[in-house]
Amino acid sequence: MPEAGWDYAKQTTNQKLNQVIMVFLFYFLSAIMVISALLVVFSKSPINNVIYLIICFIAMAGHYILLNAQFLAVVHIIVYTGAIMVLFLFVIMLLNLNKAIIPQKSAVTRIMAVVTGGIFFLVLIAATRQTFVINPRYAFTSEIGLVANVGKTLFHEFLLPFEISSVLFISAMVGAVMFGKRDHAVGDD
Amino acid sequence: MVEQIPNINLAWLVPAFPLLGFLVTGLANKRLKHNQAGIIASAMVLLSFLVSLVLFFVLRASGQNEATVTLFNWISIGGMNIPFAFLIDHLSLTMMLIITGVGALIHIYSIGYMHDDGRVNSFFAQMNLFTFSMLLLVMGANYLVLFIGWEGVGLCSYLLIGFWFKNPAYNYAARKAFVMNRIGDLGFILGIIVLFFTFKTVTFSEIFSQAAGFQAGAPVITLITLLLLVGAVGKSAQIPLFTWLPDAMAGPTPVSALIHAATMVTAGIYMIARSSILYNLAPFTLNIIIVIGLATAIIAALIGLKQNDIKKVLAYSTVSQLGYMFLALGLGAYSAGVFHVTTHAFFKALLFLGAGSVIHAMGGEQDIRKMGGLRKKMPLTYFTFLAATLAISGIPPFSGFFSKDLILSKAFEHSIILYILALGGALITCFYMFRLLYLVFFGEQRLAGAHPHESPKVMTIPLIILSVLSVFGGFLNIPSLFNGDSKFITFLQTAVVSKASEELSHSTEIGLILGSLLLLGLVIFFAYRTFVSKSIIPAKDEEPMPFFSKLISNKFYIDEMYTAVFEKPFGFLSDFFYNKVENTVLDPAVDEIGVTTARVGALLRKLQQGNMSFYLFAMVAGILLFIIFILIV
Amino acid sequence: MNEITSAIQLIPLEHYIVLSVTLFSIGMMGVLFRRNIIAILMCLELMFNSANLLLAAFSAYHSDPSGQVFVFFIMIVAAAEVAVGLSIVVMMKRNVESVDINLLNRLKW
Amino acid sequence: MILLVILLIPFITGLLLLPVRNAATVKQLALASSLVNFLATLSLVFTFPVSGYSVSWINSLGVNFALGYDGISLIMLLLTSLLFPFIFMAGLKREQENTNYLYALILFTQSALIGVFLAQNAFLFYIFWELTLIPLYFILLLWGGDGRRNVTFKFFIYTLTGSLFLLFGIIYLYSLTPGVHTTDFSAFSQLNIPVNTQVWLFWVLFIAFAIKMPVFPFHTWQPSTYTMAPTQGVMILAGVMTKMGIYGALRFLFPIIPAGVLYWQNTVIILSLIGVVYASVIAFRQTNLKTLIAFSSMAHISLMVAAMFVLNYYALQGLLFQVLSHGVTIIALFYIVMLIEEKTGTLELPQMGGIKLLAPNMAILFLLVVLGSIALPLTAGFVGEFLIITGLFQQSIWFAAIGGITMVLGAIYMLYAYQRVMLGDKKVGFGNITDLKPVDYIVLIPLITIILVLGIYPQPVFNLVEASVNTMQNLLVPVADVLPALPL
Amino acid sequence: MNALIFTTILGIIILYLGLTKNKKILAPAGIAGLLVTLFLSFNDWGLGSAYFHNMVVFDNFSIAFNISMIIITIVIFLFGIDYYKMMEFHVAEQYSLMVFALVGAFLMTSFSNLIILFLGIEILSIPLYILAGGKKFSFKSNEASFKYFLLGSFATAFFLFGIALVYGASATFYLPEIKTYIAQFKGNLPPMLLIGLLFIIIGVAFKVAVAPFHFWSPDVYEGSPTLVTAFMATVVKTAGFAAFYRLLGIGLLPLPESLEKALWVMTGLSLLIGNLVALKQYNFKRLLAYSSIAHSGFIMLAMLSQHDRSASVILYYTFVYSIASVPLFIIFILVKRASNGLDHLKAFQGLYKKAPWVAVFMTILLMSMAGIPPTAGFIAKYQVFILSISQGYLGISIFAILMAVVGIYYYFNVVREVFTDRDHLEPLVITKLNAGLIIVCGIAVVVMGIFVWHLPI
Repeated sequence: MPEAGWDYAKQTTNQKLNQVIMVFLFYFLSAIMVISALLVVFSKSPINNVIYLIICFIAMAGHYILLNAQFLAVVHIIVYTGAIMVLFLFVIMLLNLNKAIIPQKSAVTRIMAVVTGGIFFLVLIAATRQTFVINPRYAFTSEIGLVANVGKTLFHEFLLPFEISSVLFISAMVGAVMFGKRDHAVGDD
Repeated sequence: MVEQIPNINLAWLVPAFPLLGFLVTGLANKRLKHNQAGIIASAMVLLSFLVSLVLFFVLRASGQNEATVTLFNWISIGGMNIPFAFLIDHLSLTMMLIITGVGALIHIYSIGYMHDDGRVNSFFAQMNLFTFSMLLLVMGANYLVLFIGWEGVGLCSYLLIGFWFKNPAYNYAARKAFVMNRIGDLGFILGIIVLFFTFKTVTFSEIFSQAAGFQAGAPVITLITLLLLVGAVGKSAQIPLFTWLPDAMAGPTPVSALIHAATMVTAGIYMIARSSILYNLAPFTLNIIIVIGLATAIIAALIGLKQNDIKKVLAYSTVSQLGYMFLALGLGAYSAGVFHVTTHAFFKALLFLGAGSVIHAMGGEQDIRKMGGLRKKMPLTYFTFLAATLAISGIPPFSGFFSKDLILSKAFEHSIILYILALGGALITCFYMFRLLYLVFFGEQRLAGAHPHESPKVMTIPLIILSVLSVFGGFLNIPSLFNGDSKFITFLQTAVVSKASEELSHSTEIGLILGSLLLLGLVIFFAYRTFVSKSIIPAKDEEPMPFFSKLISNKFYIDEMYTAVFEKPFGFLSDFFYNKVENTVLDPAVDEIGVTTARVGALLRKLQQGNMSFYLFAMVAGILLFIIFILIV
Repeated sequence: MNEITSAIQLIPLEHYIVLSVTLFSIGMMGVLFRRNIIAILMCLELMFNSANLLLAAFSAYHSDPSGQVFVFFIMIVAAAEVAVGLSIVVMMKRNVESVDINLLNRLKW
Repeated sequence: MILLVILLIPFITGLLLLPVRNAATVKQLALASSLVNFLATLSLVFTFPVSGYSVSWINSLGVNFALGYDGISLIMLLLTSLLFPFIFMAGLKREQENTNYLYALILFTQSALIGVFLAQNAFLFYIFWELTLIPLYFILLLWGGDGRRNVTFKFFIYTLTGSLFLLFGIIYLYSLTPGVHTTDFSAFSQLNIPVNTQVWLFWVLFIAFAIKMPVFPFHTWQPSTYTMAPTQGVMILAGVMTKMGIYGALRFLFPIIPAGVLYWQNTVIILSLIGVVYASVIAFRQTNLKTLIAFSSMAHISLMVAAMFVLNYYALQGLLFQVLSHGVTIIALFYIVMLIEEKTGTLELPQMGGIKLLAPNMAILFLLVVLGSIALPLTAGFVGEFLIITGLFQQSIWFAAIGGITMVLGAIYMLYAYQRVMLGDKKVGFGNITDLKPVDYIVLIPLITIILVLGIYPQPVFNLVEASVNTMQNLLVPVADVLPALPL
Repeated sequence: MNALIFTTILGIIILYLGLTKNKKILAPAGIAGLLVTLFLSFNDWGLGSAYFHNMVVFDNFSIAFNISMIIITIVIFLFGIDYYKMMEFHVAEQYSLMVFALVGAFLMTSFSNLIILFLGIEILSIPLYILAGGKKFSFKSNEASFKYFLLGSFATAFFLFGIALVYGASATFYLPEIKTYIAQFKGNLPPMLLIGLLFIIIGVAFKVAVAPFHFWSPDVYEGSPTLVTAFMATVVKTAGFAAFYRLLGIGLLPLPESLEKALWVMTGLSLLIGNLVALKQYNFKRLLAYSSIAHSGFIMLAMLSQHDRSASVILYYTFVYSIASVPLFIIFILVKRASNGLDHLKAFQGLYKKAPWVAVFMTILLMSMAGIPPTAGFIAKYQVFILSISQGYLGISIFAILMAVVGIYYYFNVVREVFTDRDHLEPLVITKLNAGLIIVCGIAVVVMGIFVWHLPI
């Protein structure tokens, strides 16, 4: 209910200021995200890619904070920036990929990729533009993103997924170990 | 049938004897020694003849005109009741007597004639089978039983024409005969079916009694008669289905005598005479028969002028005579037709047997240009042959005179033009018959190294009997002109309903006879001058000839025409269907469905490029299309 | 705190949707664009995160924490996937000495 | 119960034969079982009618294991059980590879064929229908002649394609049945299907039968398949399988979609008649004896199809009679073809000739069979074709005339073939050809006897099917007045 | 639920057993554990219990599918005894990964919340990414693994975006609630929701290899170790369709018309591409891959023809299909070994001479795949057609029937190879266990075709 939000915003000056800050922050973060995301795509060096992606993710963490999802913001930073991207870096270094610049795809393919992305973007925007009024399901509260709240939901309602995701991890781990280990070749089938 | 005639049930014996003969000679093929098969076969036919005679007298004694002998129900479904039954009446008795009588003589003759042949037993088996079929044909009490015999004789004719099966040309002739007959048979069977649906029965007596309810010229009757006529044309070798008969001379000579002169080819005449009541109702068909008959008579006679094979001459003369019989039928004088059948059976069988005797004597030579002077060497054969020639030429008082004159006078009654044409044909007949006689028996012997000799008794005795019949056969029916009472015609009158016609006055008749006799005499004289006095021997085949002669000696190119119009296109059509339609359209079309499917498969397979970026693109494209799809739909 | 956070409602939801879609499209474009497997994996992460952002935004607008929990799970799964993916890359690199995606074309047709 | 016995005897014998290694034992056992089966089937004739046998099978799909028969089935059953002993005898004194498998497969085919003719449930019918194909496919594939790999495959796929359409039809009919759905024929025949539906449903159902019989443009699998098939396989194919198509059409089309039949009647008749002429004309120039007979068989079958669609009393009687007669004749023909191939080592007509000089008895028997095939009176073929042409005539004189052309054309190509094989002078290299062996007489004499006896005294066959024919011909009458409403 | 928990534990146990370096006990242990799972599943039959705030629902539907998958897994494990004999390393890992994948499959059959579906798919997929690369030194295996991984992740991204969009609209992840939410629009859905649903459907469709999202499957089937291919072709497919049916049949149907049409398009494309391309396949595994795409089309047909029997038909279909596929893979491996690693269809040539009974059973199995009576495969297709025709989808049914003909063509193409002579015959080594498997499955295929069962699920 954005209109309601705007009406609400008109009431106090303090909130008007907040609004300006919010909007500024939103656009600022968004711009960083989009630009860094584009750089991830277009910059050739893998290391640079990783760095731009980290920038992008940090900006995204900012968005999470804007969205009252403090817990997510923290987890996001930890998981992505702290773990995943480091993993990427490790692999890049391990495999010495930074030196071996891989030739880009042919121009036609690249143009096609851009065009396809563009069309996809336009179609999705077109489809979601004429969207409908979303009725919030619950009364507005800013507390939902708090650790306590999220934790309660996680360990109450989402206990099963939480538990079961351990299976996911263990299989991923088994896989990583299996692939990572060096052993000698064996016969086919 | 009012009451059962005692002993008439013996009728089944008539076909049974030849059948028995067929089975014995056929199955015991290997065990029978030289003449045994011939003797058995002849005996069987002779027995049939005797039984027929007995039947003749039995029927006579009973005072009734006809009797039906039912053996069993052949087909009996729904409204269709077709018993396997025999009809014994004057017409069938006449035919039975001819078939068994002449047949017996020819069988006996064959004992001598086929003496040296290795497969004599098969020969007699087939001859007996023929006799059996022919008897079924004439005795059948309904069209379907008639049809059994009809096809049966066709089969035997096929077998016997191709008796010397090593020769491909003979086989071809045999097949040609069978196929042409089959074409006729198709018309015949269709005619029977139309009959069945018109009258709900195929039994003669029932049909004829119902036929009274139809107007003359009723379309359905015309249709029926036309279809039956097709059958008759095929079997009796009329235009346009006559070319098989001359070729049929490939068979042994007794076969030609029995099947292709005396009996089988007259089946068509028998059938039309049998259906006389129907034909009387169809004037249109009768006119067609006249045209066919007359045309056949003249064209065949013309062709006969230039034939050099002794049997071919006789064959064309047979065709020609059959044309006369057709003419008689067309004129509504069915009895006259049957009478000519009878006399023709005598003299034509005699001619063929005589020719056989000659061929036998000449060691298989059939070309009359190489014969000559046989009169001295084979006097008996000569005299019998002469008798037959006089008979066929219509010289009184030989049998041919009476029957042919009857037909000519009927033609005269109908129209003067018919008469003139028919008489013309008769004169030609006379000419080529005497040409044959002169060339074979007069002059000098032309074939070096041949030692002609008279045939053995077993062959000559039938010749003598037949020549007696040929000479005196005509007295069966002495017309009122000669103070006779037309016994034969009267006898048949109970079974065959001829069209009523005004009798010619005796003076006119005498005038006609005298005129024709005069012309015949001239022709004979002319023939004598040409072939005996001047000893002109017909040219060799290669020598150039004037157009008309060439046309005639090439049989009007009718065979060639058939080859060009039917055989070649048929072969072409067959090839076309097989090579072009079947193998380039239909079959590939089916395969093409499969191939196209596979081709599309191969095309789709190309999508699976193995390239990751392509897969990714494809997925995105798919998703995009589906988004657009669901947004639009 | 409450004031700041409640101001979230000042930014229309559409903006978040558009942002997410943009990110998603960029990520997708990247996947199509790059040949380097590592880079492609990064672009995939971008796509996942755009979904995360969208979920978080919806979660906030609905004031429903389950959306955020879902994001949490997505992160878990993403981490696991990256681990597996990178280990596959490492294994492949050992075999073919390259991380070029265009080399993956032996299985086809 | 006896129906179940008839159905199972071949199947069980087949199973028992599988481990038997001794070829002679296998052949004797198979022959014995087929004779027993024939006697059992014959007993049906005298105890007609026997109540059917029915147990429910797949309830959820409305499928019952229902066996039963009427006059039409009975004719087909008789034909099947009559021909199989001869099919087995054809291999009696001959060397064959893996005899036990071959004979087991033949017995399985027989069982499935009997199943087709006994089934009273469309699903069951379909199962058996397909089951006939599987063993036969392997018979052709493993024991066939040159080029069998592709030819059999085409045959297999082609016929299966048709069958799948039939399956579609069955399911469609099933979905139309009221209440608890079922696939019983009895339920199908009580359906009141809208005429417009019947019009398209006709082809869905008919295509399977059209391919099996085969009707004109769907025949292209046939000549090549016949040509390369082993003798016993082609005997099954030509002798019984084609009749299966006819039986199926009678069972499915006329009782269930009579209006559809009426609508397409003339189309199918014309197609069949085209087939008659087409096949006959093609047969004339064939140089391979087997291919020639294949085309001849197609011509005869086409005539029977035409008769079927005329569907009047005489045509039906003729059709059913011809089913028997054609089955017996074609088997005898193929047996002789096998003999000729054995003796001369070829089937190419130009390489043959003069065999009559060396094997006169074979020539005579061949001629007799040929005569049966070209419908000479006093052979069974004549009675059948006469009635068929009579029936065709009732529809139109042109149909009768074209149908009758088989008689002429048949005479042309069959006699031509006979002459080229048997007559003429003997060819070099044919020196050691011998005449028939006793076993050949055992096969051929009874077959020829049947041909002749049926030709001379056909009445028992007529009486047997009388009732069914009457039922059948009345099927179309009630719907005849519905049709003028359609744009014909 | 107990089965789920026990299976998880079983995976870990197998992992630990791997430390003993005794490969022989792995498969028996796994099979024993799976039998226990089977028993536990049977115990839950008819209870229809939901757990964890209705996150998962173990109703008869899911239990039936679970049982079917457990049975297939047991068969595959039995096959594994011979298959893994040559492999020295990571055997325990592979067994346990399969068990873990099975856990994911269980989740997919029983989800009621999209997060479980998501996790289920991931838990199923990640072990498979790894298993596909099981032959570490085979480039093909690497490639298969990576292709599967990358395309799978890519599809997951869309799937997640779809979930996000749907969540945005309905503010819930619970399937029943989403259904209620959608129902209020009466078929006139806003575009965003439509796209969300479409993305979710595409995510699942990708897993079951429905065209045009099938591109991974032929390559992955070919490159993966054969045992894994068998697992993918059977258990994964079954799980995928169970999830699909739960999503659509139980959850969302009737869908808005546009989405349903999109699904029909996918069905048609699957039938077309799967069958037609299979015509041109000479590698047996690829052939089966394409044919499995085609089978997906048939199952989609059953699914979209809404009927209270659809679930049962899908279960029957997938089970019958699986039980016929596994022995085919076994035979393929045996033949491939005998002909020095040739995986062209020609490898089958002369099989009927080498081992006639194998040829016979292979024929029966292929007949079942092709849908020819009296095998179960026929009944399965028959039931599918009954559904689609009785629901009035005549056009697509005819099309499917035509495609079934094509299917018969390529399956019998293999049969034809089996019964074709070969110049030199290599000996075919078959262990008793494998022989037993082939025979049992072959007989099962026929028996199931005669004694047709039908579960009220």
